[in-house]
Amino acid sequence: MKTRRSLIYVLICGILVVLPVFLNAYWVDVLNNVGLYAILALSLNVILGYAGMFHMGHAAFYAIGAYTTAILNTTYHIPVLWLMPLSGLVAGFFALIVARPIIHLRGDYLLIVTIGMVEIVRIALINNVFGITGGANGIFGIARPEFFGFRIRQPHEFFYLIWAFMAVTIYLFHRLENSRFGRALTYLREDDVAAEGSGVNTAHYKLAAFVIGAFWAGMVGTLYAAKMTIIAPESFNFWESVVLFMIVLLGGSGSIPGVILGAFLVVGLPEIFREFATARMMIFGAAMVAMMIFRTEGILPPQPRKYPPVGELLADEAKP
Amino acid sequence: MSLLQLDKVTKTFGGLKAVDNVSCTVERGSIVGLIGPNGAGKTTIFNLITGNYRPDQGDIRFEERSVIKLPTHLIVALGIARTFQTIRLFQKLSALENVLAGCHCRMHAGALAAMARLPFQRREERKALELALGELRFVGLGQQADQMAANLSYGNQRLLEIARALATQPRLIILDEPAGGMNDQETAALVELIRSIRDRGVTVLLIEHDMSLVMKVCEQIVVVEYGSKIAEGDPAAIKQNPRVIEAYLGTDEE
Amino acid sequence: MLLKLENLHVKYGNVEALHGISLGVGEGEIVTILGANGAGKSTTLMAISGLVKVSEGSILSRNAPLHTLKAHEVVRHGIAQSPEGRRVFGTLTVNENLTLGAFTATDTGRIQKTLAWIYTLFPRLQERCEQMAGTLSGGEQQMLAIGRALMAAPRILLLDEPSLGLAPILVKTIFETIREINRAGVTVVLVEQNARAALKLAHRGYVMEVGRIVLEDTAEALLSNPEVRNAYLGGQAA
Amino acid sequence: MEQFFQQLTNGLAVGGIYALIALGYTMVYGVLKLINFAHGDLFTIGAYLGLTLLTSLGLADRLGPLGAVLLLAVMVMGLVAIIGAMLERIAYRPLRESPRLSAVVSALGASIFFQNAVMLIYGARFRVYPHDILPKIAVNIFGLQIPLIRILMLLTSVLLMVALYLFIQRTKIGTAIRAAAIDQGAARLMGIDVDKVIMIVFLIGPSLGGAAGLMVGLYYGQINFTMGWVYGLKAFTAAILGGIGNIPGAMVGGILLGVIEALGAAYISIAWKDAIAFCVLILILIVRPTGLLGERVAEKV
Repeated sequence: MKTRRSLIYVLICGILVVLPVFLNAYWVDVLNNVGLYAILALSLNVILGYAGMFHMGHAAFYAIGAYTTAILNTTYHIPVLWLMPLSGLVAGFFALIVARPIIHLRGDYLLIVTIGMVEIVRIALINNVFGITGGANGIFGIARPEFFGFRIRQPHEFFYLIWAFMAVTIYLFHRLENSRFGRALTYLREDDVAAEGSGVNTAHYKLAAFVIGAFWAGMVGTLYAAKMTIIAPESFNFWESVVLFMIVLLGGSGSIPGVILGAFLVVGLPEIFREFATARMMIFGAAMVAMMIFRTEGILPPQPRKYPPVGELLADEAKP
Repeated sequence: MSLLQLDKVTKTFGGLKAVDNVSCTVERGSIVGLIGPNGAGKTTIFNLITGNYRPDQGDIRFEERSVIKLPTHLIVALGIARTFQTIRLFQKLSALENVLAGCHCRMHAGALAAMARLPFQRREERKALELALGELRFVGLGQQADQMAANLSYGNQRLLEIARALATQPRLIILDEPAGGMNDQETAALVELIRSIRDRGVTVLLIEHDMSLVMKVCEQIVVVEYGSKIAEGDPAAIKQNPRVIEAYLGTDEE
Repeated sequence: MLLKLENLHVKYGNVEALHGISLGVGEGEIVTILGANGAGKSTTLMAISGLVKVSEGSILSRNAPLHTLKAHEVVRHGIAQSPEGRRVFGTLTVNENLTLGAFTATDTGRIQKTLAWIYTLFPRLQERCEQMAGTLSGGEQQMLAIGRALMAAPRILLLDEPSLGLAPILVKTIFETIREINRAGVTVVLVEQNARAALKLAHRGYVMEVGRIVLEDTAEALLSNPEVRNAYLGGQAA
Repeated sequence: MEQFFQQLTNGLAVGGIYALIALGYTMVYGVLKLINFAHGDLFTIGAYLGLTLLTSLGLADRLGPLGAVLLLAVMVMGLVAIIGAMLERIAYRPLRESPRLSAVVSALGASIFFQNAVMLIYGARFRVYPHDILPKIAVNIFGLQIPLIRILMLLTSVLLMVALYLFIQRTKIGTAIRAAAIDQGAARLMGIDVDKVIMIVFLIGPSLGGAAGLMVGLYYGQINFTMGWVYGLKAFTAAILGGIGNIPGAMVGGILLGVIEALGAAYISIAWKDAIAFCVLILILIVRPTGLLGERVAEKV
């Protein structure tokens, strides 16, 4: 069982490694976008999927990461990849400040407030806040990332960068999910009064989920800025948040494979059916309604966490 | 000194005194029952002890320490665990994971330790798992560890809540109508369970409507009506107390 | 039988709350249902009113099935309920609450007559008719809840814990009014935890325990039955 | 001073529109405890339907400007009401027993659906209303030149609000709506068909939203498929400001927000105009989530 699973993982990794060889630049770029959205959605999944907080302003954190990278790179010429953790920290810090007063709000109110937050951030960027965001035109001339002297510029080069980061993300978030921390988020999603009553510091975990999600989104912001070399406020509008929200909900809220599948469906599929691309959002809107009615948990809902079989533990205990 | 002390506690909801100047003590190692007619304010008293509500007046001390300003999760960490009148399990999670929630407050590993999967984190996880399983077996649900909480019977859900509360390693456990919805055999087993909880050194405070259970298991009973304490004593005395009989069966005069 | 429950089962999710209740209420009777908290008394009334779904069994009123109807249709069969906790519409005036009670009625003359009768039963309500229901005292809210149910001019009045949270003096008044309502020809089903008062008022009674009926007798017999006392104050007593 | 009064009347007119839309949010929230995210898009649909009917039927030539606009309003309100009721039937009723947030997501999905359907049908670019429907004259009030259309708008929204208020307060159905908002179970015990009440709410709210859409089209002269989101969010802010679920609150909140925004845009910064409403929203939710006229309710454990 276990070996079969690892075999599947190895197979998927193998396919991904050789995939760019068989695809043209356009399709590799599509996969790059899928990858970026998937990582972003995985970071949103910490907040929305695990902790169950209806956060629809994730583009704000992503924007802050991208702008941090863009500003520091264009003014101080700090290498882009060095800026990844820093952008994450800035986004995480922003989340820490803005999330604190709003995390106790009820689900639908939180949703509205986070929409307000992402709009305020976008308006601030357009208005060239602090005179450093470049207004509506944004910032251009962001350097390409360098990896041990190797400059990443081609789509297939970005492909390896993005999907490698994705692999790291999956690995770490999987561990996070199956830990005391991950369980605490699940508890407060299921019933926060019962969670608090069982000794879980719910306020702390809600905030921590926001900070971790924002930190990761900030890092993806760096990748995005480096890939595009030009960023503008319109790339981080409210609809980006909606797309991320849909990826998580359609794929399977709280499930890592589900979220990745969601990214392929929402971002990748319309590229395959070009004529369908204009109607994409309409169809997804209808799909969201249908999903809530017929399959609330998404296409690939989360599997229950695995623990050592009970019998095994009992046997162990008998030994000592 | 007493384990838990309520001192002139008052709580008002929109002009209505739900709890009115109630004082009582719970002694270490005892089983205390809190009874009274519907709407007398029993669950409100529980919610005040566990920090879900703040009293308007008065003080609540646990092991000499005032708890009225503490958030619920810290009160749990101090050693007061509870179950809920309307069962509040994590319905979609397994019985085991429900109990692991109780272990949470005695663990330390955070997000970074989990991502790095540090050795101490792995040891802690394993210990918690053993403890949770132990509690499940203690309440008699060892075989149902993998079952989803929602699929358990009503009685077993009540037991699972008790296991979750016990996993916080409390010194005081507060049970809100543990026998609600249980059949006779389950209730009989519950009596034994409550006694064995006490024998572990955990003090028990319970609200219960099943009077035969209360009379059988409690050593001390506090009776409330309209938010006020009307009687206190051992079961025999309570049963003979005319005010209690009146509160339960209604007035005699016509 | 004016109202007949047969082998009634009700489930909340996976959990069964009523395990087969059978009871009957005759024309002009006051029947009381007694039992501890969680015994299923309120659930039984809610099932009759159509607010909870019946999973098995039947509810018949004069041979018309009620268990297949929606709650608002049950009212049209002459069954009104004053629910547990009163549930008056707090931000509506007393008058509006009463008007809503007669929502299904169309005969304005008869509505006026019923209203006048309710005001003679509960003069306090007339004094406060323009006041918000939420600002009434507990006892007045209880009167309003009963009055509101009566506005539908029901054949059967279901009363769920009318004494809950009321001072003893008020309980007495309410119970006397219930008797008066019954004398006016309304059949009453009374759920109470104030067993003694309820049994003195009622003709017959049922005692419930954990979703089942365990005793059924005339009120007089139940009043002197030690088992009733045990159900409230604990077994093997005395 | 001149500028202040011009901004004030403009704020009142826009505030009236916010209030009309806010009523739809607040009424639905009242009976279903659901934020109907698609409500803003019903407003957009109202604006587009108005445009289609106006250009295709040639009403203005036959009925004169005022008659045309009146008939148009009635048709738009009716059509949007039907769409609103269908929305309820398809996207919300099956979720009545589900967790509340499922319905919120469904509402969001419906919103995305409507918005993109409008885009597919009418295109993504701004569409222009015929500008010769209502005469472009100004009325002199206390020495101020105020555009006629602004006055008409304010009058219309006040009229609609008064009508709604009377309907809710004085009629049997109106009382039933208020009762269902307080306690659905108790309302059922009165013999009220709550499903029908909800249907009525989904007829009234969207029809008012549709009227607001038409008014925006006539006032600003151009409409866009995304405008429902901005107006919707602002109207929702207005509903929260007045106390969600509270009908007079939505009216007061809408007018107040319109004025705050108009004055804020004039005296603080026009570039930050949209941010003002969002800041008000966030502040209200943090400081006083029950709004100005709402009541504080304790959550039960």
